[in-house]
Amino acid sequence: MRRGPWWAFLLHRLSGVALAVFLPVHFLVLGLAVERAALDRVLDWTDNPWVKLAEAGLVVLLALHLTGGLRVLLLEFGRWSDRQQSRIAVAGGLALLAGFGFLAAAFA
Amino acid sequence: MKEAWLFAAQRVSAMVLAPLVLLHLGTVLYAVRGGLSADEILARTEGSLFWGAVYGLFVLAAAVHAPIGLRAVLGEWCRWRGAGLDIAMALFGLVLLALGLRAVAAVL
Amino acid sequence: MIERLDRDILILGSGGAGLFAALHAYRADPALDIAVAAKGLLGKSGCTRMVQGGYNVALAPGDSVERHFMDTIEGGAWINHQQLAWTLVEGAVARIRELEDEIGCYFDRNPDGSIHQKAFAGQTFDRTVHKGDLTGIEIVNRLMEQVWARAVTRLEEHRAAALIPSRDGSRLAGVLLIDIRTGALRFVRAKAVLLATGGGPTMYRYHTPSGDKTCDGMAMALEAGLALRDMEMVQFHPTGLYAGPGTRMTGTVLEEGLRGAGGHLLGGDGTRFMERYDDRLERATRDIVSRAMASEMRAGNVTENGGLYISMAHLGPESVAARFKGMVERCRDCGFDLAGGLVEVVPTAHYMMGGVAFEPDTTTALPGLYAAGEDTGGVHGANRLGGNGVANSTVYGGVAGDRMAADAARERAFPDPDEAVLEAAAARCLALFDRPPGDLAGIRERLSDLMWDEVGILRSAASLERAEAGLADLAAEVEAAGTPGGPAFNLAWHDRLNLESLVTVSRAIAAAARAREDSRGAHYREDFPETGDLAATRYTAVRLANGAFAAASEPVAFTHVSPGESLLAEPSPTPASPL
Amino acid sequence: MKRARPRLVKTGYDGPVMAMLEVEIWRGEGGGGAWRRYAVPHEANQTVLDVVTHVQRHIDPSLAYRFACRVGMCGSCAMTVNGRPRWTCRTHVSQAARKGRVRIGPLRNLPVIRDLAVDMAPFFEKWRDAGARFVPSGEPPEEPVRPDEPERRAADAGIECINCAVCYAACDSVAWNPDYPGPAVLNRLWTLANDRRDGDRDGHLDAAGAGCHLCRSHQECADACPTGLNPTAAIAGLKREVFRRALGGRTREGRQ
Ligand SMILES: Cc1cc2nc3c(=O)[nH]c(=O)nc-3n(C[C@H](O)[C@H](O)[C@H](O)COP(=O)(O)OP(=O)(O)OC[C@H]3O[C@@H](n4cnc5c(N)ncnc54)[C@H](O)[C@@H]3O)c2cc1C
Ligand code: HEM
Ligand code: SF4
Ligand code: F3S
Ligand code: FES
Repeated sequence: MRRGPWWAFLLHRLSGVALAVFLPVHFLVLGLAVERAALDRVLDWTDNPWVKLAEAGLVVLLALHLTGGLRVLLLEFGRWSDRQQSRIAVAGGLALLAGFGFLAAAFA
Repeated sequence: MKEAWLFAAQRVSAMVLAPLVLLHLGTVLYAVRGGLSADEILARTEGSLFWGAVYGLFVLAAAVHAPIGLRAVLGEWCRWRGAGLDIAMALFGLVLLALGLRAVAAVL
Repeated sequence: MIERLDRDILILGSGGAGLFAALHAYRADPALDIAVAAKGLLGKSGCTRMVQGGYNVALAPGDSVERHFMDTIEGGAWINHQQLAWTLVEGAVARIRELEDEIGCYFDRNPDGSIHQKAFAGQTFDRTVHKGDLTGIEIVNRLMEQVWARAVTRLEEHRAAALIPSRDGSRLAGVLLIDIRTGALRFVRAKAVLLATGGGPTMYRYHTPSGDKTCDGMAMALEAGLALRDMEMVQFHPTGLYAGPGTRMTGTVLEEGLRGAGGHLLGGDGTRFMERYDDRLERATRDIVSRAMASEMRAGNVTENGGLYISMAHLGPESVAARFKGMVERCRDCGFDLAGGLVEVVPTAHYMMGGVAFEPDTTTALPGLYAAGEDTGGVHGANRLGGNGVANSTVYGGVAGDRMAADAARERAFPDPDEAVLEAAAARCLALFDRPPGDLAGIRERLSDLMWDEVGILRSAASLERAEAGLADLAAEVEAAGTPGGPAFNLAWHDRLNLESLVTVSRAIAAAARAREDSRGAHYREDFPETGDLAATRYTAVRLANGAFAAASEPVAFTHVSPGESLLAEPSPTPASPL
Repeated sequence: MKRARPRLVKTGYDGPVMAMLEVEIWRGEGGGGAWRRYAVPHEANQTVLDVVTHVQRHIDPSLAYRFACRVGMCGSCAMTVNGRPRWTCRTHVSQAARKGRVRIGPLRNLPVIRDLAVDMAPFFEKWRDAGARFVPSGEPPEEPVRPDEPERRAADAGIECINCAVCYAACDSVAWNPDYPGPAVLNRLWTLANDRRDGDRDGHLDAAGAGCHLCRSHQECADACPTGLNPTAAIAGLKREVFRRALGGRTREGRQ
């Protein structure tokens, strides 16, 4: 019986947690990879499909979390009025669209 | 008042992260679309004060933002509360900071 | 097993009267142990919460307590206890300031920032303070927050079942309560007890008050030998929502303002009928409109379901929807379109002007027992002005708190109860589990039909005689009815006890109605349609002795003003409000 | 003359008019219990409270539930209806029933006393402990407050709360955080923070600061509030104010 905003929250939270898990790994791998070898090795590394997928996933997560985060920030710091609700919805929709844009682009 | 401070820190860091992430996503999108190779990216970031600042700030903000967020999730979903959680999250933040700065240093 | 508890002050009821009494007693002496017992949740039961219109008080320049007093006396058709009415109008001024400045009620304002006062029901000045049309919620929520914050024992979902005298019978010793949740019996010994259970004419087929109000306080007072004053005076509100017999929504009140704004009442034939009764049409006073509606209903000019219609659409559905948002929503929730269509209505029993005879300092004939609010009689006389009800409960609740604190502080020891009476009262409650279950739903229906038809808006000697006979039968049927199940949270048990109170008080109403052989205010005798000589005005007093209800009447003392006189230099202009 | 007829607004339920409703009601004391089925005649204009009343009066007298005003003013009758917290006295069966079925349980996030009656004390204890009540300022009486002042409007927007705890039951943050005071309390603190007559507005903000951040903006409260209040907006106001203060801003919004 959940309504829209709750799912937005859940998505935001899950993406946040996922980011919190993956971002350190990303940093670690990136740091290691660059440190260890020359540029061509890095090229090889980014050619690895698994790495590609993980990097794309990170982009998607960032897009999703960004969307949800903007929703929260708008909700909390935007001025409330009756029309605010719909503006938030519109902003959310646009951000989501952008997110899917990235997503499509990432896999293109 | 601790909660109020953590809240403020998380929202401020989120506001910092938002444009940075947008910028990053934009670059990634552009890169993927334009078929930039990893070395081209690295070539751009290497020695760039601008990109150094961008990613440095990103890492700093994320290291503030993520542990506070994770702390909420662990408190609510895993019933982990109190000093132990706070210490763990502080450590998590430090680790994130260290790994992130190392990665930034590597690509610079 | 009866659990025991001692409290300096025990307050029965958590409406405006009960909560105010608690706050005042606490303020007067925080060392006192105070308990508030309510049949429902603290502040969430009773009718003070349901006040929509607002609170009458003479605040504005041009108005005066004298004018408010005269309106109250004239509205009450001169049978008011004048000192009680005076205490009301005078006390309201201080009380409204207290509500606004200390309790925190945030009443609506004029554009200049001063408190707004609107026109309401038959008054010569716009003096009704309000918060939108949910004034009661604002008042009780704020009172409730203040009481929660103080060291006051909350006995929530505790039903007062009997007043227990002291061993020597000279005073009240305490009250036997039933903890509704556990079913435990609890005797609270107290130096001072306030009766503030809020009456409530819920024995009528259509009624407005909250479901927890079943005249328990009045019934207990009768049992304790006290006199009830003006019991024939039951106010009917003309526009109760009629949504069919199967819903509790039926009988709930549709705002007076609908008629004031120009709403039309239609008979089953779809035509306006008020033109046959009064020049003011739908804007005539509550009693006149209710009587006209009762006559139409009796003549059979009714809807398929047996009600009448209110129509607002000619005022423009948008404008109606905007002006009466709450009412439109409420009707929509039961499937009616108030703004654009027709809504079925019936007159509905709203308020009891009568109640326990008491003094301006809230003491009663039984030492140790105090009374305030809708449980009491004499303040409003034959008709209550809209807006004087909540003023009554808050003004006298506060007076009671002060007075009880002073008296309880003086009292050294707790009075010892008459154990035999206490045992008997407890046994009476528990005996119901040993009797075969009765047809409670059937009894309730027969009671509400009987009261509606015979002791309702139109009465006569013949109808009242039928009522008395019918009520005696019902009393016997209730007495024989037991309840199934155990004591814990057993609503059937309480329903059964409610019916007992309702039948007892119904009999008092019928007796008083028979004794008053003239028509005035809310009381209309078809066999005595004229109002008697005002100068010889008498009030009724009903007592219960040896199982019989005896109604007597006493002359009203015109202590402040006599019929034909006025406290005002100039005569009252015509009412500012059309109602 | 054509007979005027009341117009029944058709809502979701479109079964036959005198159909039976399939009702499931939670029965049990304290923690335990089970759903029990009842068949209740479906009538026009029937509310969920009427369904419960019918079961108690005509089928199973031992059923425990609570109500008082029956018109949406007292906030005593809230229950969980087909998964959503609602005021039952103002919820038309056709709004709530799905395919002629209604499942009625006690309100969430509060201890069950028995069947459909919950103990509301924890809800009010949080209200009390947050100091959510007016504090007299000792200023001259009846301070003039113009109705169009922004603060008055902000206070008015949240003042008509009937403390029914529907929002409290709808909110996951309440379920997840024992320290969270819940939407209704915070909504009240926001009206007090905007009440120019109050003597301790900063104290109310401090109290809010101790809990308002535990709101995760689920907006279930605003969605569920039967009187149409928006606790999410009120809480956002508190968060903003507390944020401002945490960052060293000394002024309140709208007050210099
Ligand atoms: C729909 C409606 C609208 C109204 N509008 C207005 C208006 O606009 N202006 C106005 O002035 N008046 C109005 N009134 C009248 C007004 O509400 C009452 O006059 C007044 O509030 C009564 O206050 P009270 O404290 O005496 O009783 P209540 O507020 O009714 O409280 C009674 C209390 O006693 C408790 N109780 C009952 N029986 C027992 C028992 N056996 N044991 C323990 N506790 C018990 C109840 O649970 C409740 O807590 C309205 C009434 C109704 C029903
Ligand atoms: C893109 C910029 C970002 C914005 C605008 C943003 C915004 C937010 C906001 C407003 C919250 C609070 C949600 C709440 O309490 O209701 C939040 C929570 C969180 N964020 Fe971010 N964030 C961003 C980036 C990140 C990054 C990079 C990470 C990971 C490293 C992250 C991890 C988290 C986590 C774990 C939470 C907790 C989720 C919750 O409590 O529901 N965020 N974010
Ligand atoms: S905010 Fe709404 S849902 Fe919550 S208690 Fe108040 S009226 Fe009920
Ligand atoms: S549902 Fe709960 S999380 Fe916040 S917005 Fe409402 S209080
Ligand atoms: S019974 Fe009062 S709100 Fe439903």
